[in-house]
Amino acid sequence: MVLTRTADQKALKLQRQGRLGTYAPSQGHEACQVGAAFGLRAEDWIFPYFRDLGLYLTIGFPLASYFHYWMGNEAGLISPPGLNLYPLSITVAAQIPQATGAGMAANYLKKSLAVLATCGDGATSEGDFHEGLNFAGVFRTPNVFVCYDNQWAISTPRSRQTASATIAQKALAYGIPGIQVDGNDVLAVLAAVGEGLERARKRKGPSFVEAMTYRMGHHTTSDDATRYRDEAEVKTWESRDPLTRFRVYLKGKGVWDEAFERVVTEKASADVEAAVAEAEAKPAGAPEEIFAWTFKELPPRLAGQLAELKEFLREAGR
Amino acid sequence: MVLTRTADQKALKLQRQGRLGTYAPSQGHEACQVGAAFGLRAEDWIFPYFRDLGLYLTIGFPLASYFHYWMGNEAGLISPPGLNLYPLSITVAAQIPQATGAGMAANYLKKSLAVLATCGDGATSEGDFHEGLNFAGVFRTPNVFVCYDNQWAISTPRSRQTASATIAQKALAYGIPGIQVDGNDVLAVLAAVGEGLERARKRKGPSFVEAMTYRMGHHTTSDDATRYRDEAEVKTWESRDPLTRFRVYLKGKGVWDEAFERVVTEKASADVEAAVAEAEAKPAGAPEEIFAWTFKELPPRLAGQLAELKEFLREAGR
Amino acid sequence: MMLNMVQALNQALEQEMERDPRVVVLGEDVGVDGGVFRVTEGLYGKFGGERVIDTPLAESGIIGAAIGMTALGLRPVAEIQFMGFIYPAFNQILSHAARLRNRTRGRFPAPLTIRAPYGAGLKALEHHSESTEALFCQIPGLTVVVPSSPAEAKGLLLAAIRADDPVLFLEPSRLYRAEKEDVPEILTELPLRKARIIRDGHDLTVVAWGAMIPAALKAAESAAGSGVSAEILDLRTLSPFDEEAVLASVGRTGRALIVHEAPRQCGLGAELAAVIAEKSLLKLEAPILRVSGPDITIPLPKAENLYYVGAERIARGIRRLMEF
Amino acid sequence: MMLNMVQALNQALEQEMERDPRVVVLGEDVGVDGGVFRVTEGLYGKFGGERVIDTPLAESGIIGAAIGMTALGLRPVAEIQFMGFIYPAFNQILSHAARLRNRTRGRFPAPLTIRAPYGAGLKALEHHSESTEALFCQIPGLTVVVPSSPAEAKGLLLAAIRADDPVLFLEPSRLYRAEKEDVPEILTELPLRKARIIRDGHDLTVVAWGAMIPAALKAAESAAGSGVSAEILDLRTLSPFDEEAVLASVGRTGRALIVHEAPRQCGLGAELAAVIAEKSLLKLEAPILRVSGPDITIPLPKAENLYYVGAERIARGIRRLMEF
Repeated sequence: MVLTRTADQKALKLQRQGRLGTYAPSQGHEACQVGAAFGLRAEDWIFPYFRDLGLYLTIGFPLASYFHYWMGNEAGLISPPGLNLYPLSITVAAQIPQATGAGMAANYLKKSLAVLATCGDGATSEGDFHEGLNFAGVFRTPNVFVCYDNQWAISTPRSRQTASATIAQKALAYGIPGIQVDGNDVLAVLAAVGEGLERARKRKGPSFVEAMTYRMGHHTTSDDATRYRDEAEVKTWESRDPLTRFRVYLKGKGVWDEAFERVVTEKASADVEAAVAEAEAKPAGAPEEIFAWTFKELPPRLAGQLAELKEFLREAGR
Repeated sequence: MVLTRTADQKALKLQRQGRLGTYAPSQGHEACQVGAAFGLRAEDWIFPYFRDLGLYLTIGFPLASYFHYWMGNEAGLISPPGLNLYPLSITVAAQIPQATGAGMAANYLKKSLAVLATCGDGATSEGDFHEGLNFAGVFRTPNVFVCYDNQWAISTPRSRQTASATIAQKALAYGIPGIQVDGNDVLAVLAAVGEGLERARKRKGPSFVEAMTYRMGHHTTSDDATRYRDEAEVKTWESRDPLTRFRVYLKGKGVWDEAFERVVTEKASADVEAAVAEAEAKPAGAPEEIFAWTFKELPPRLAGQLAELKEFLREAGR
Repeated sequence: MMLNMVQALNQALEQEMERDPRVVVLGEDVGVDGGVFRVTEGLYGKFGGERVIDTPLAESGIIGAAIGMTALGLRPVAEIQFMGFIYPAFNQILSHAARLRNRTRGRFPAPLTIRAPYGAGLKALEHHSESTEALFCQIPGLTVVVPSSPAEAKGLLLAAIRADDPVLFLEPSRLYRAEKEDVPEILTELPLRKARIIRDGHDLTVVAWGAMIPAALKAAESAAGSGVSAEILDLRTLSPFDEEAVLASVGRTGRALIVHEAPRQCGLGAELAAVIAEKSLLKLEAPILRVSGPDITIPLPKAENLYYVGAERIARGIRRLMEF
Repeated sequence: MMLNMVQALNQALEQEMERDPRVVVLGEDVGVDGGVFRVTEGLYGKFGGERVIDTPLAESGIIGAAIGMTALGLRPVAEIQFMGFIYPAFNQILSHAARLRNRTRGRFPAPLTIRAPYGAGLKALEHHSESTEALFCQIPGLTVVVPSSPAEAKGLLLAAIRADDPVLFLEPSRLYRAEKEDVPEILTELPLRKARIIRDGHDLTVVAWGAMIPAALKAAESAAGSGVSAEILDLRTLSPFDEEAVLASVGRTGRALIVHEAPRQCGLGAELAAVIAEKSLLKLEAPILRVSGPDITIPLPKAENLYYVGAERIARGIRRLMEF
């Protein structure tokens, strides 16, 4: 969680400096992202959304790749071999039926694994959310769907997103058990999602977790949340900071002290700086690179367009 | 209901004779269609689906037009002046958000009216069902959504359409009250829908009714239901025929006798025959007719294509 | 064996499922019912319900699920019941299936096949006669294939399923049971991205696909009676299409007639005409003509014949082109 | 008053809402937030939340609801936040909005306007730079409009809202704040379906729209330095487009260069080329060329410049066309 917070703040700084593009900050979501990911095993699959930094870091996705993507290069979406991480979905809720399909495949292949999908509260209004969850219920797929209910979808408050009393109860429309947990309590999220993952691995069907949290920052760096929400509300949630809460818990257990904090913080900073350096050292896309991955084999017409582009660049002296 | 049954059987006969195209029969749905429509008032709006003959007849839509549409002419979809009936939706569930939008318009215009939308159980799996109901909950629209839960979406049984215990409970995901009623009991449907219509007119928000019924016939005349469902199941539901049930009820109340039945039946037959004659007398579409309604004013390019078509027909001696 | 197109497609599915355990079939009514056109008939009984999957009524869910299946290495064949019902899945197709290879630099391609009947001529209900293939031909990463006969259907479907790219496989419903053809029991896939000349000629080139092929053949026969020699090119793969074959044939004949039943504006005929106009202009002896449906929604059955493109209209196009 | 395009659009909406109580605005973040590009800024405060409606996150729901509003006589203006997010609503647009007039023989037309920013150049996230206007130009019954300057934006948006047909109004996001222009406070609508010549010339015709117009003007200026006189036609309404104006201009100049930032294959440029090739072939002195994005998904910001069509590429197209 400390690494997530540190990397997130660095991304915001890089964005302001023009070194990283439009960015969707994760502050406030550390507990639900880390808690959702912590119980995953190597054979499980993950279908994340676009605000999932803590999840990426928890499962061992290289931070340098994450930065690379948000700096504006598709190559940053490549999951390392062995990591069953599908690329994050920017189009809202499209990952939900995809995750269900992965679960259907697991059933067909008789694999004992879990498929995790995450989304925000805004995603629950999309048709794809509905269709994906309904399939999961009908086919009893090994899915765990986690909704980070962070109270705001850009400027739309949770209360105007749906008239449902809770997001969790939406699961009942699909014959899926749903639970609401404190999304700023990393252990609560871990427990709820972990239970779902176990159910999935035992082929007992899908489950749904609503993790109540708060988007502390703007929707993205292009957004200005002060236009539509109350500073007092933000302050209230500040006092529920997931990092602070876990620190207090660890302190109570006697496993936290300031030296530990210092070590963790310094390690995080060093890791983040190294990742930034690595990401920035990666080459920008070349003409071949942007053409190479449309089809498995480059069709002649595309080859012609690539040649046209290279000729243009040569003529233009670039 | 007798008229509906008579017209429906006639449509099937016409289809077999090649006088009417692919047709979606209504047998078994008479009580829920008539019950859903009976409480409507002139100022209300209706967004029906493609298996709604009883609804059409109850609100006074000309049977000749209904036949005309299914004989293969768009002109049959025209609602007479003053009848607030939107054209039936063939694409499944698309009418749901449209009906909600009509409800939002009623709110904005401060009109006291209700907006009825109907669909089958299959439609509840579509994204549009979800998006439309969610909007209705959020905007507290004056909608009544009626699902004719007829157990089969072509070959998919209700149990494989969704793992939800009932369709009615899906409404809870949108903060909308949902009720399940016996869809073969016309008075039960009328009562439940009527209550919803009253709520709507009093601007107390939307409601949802699941009417449990059975599709006695094939999905359409292109379908063969014996391939996928048990004759015994059909037999069970035959014994629950909505017409028989209402007849028994009326008899118990002392308002039914055989003379009455004869009068009703004869009137229905005569009306149906007249409607068929009227529909068959209508002209088939002319070239101008199929071009006239794409835009309000015919663009020059379309005018050119119309001229091209007419020239072709002339040359071909047609 | 003499098979119609439905039988040929069915055989392709069955044989490929026997050969490759990664192939699964999903869609509305594809299982117990065997598909509304019976293309998947018998598969449910043979391969079971976890492999021939009757889904709820949700097109975006079907395509989304098929995409997710590819993550675990499957090769799903998803059926959309009619092309007119594919649009709710448009986002999953355009923004996801077609882009996954590019988005992940090859790490997660999405080798799924989407089958859908398309086209007019069955005198069907609204939305059941759509021919909107061009909408899919502007989607980078998506391969669009249309067969024109039973044997072609079998060989191209095998190729589509085996392709490592997502394929939209459009089946001309008018040809489903129109004719039988000798379809080899053992047939490997036919090549994607390759057009074929199905009739040699030297006066003009007719470029067509799907149900327009038998109609074009008929028109060419009637033109032959007037001494006109028409070459017919069956495009087969609509995107990425075989530009070389188109330009070579038009270069030889000097005249191009493009035929499709889709509306004219922004149909694939426009792209073909544009390519010819850019690259073979000096070889043309006449304007490039298109015979197509008009830019209107296809009418309901009573007036469908006013819309539908058949041999007569193609023959007229040939005459007009030769008279220029 | 000197306004940028965002301000001009905002003024059009505000004035039209004042003039016509049937006009309502709906979409994601259009209310309290004033739209992610601020096009609807201030409207919520002025007209209230039942008329400037913040909707849940559901594009099909937004368009479906807008359609339903037209049933009761309203004239909704629906915003889709970015063109790349419009696809979930494709079925509501293609199968419903665009067809209602035809389906009901004029009884229920659907006079709604769908606004969406589109196009590249903002170095944005995935799906935020789409330019897929051609997908919508094959839909019978749908009018597609793209403005190229602040005053055009105001006049054309007024026309779109007042039109009795559904209109897809695409706003080139690159031009939102690019330049200010004197926009009359009192402005009636500009005509739909009419192209305009924004630069006279006699050597070749450049047909373009949206953000390509300022780029084409720049390219024409640089070509003028080499003695080439380029005419520039701003198409404005992409469908149904002003064929007469295109053919008239190309007939005069004898050369056609079509410019769009969308992928080339099946872009609107293909249709324009096909029409010219069919109807003005004998007037052509050179092949019809297209300058466009390549047939790939637009790259993320680091390589976006390799995709993007600007003045330099257009100038090169002009040179190539003149050298033929």
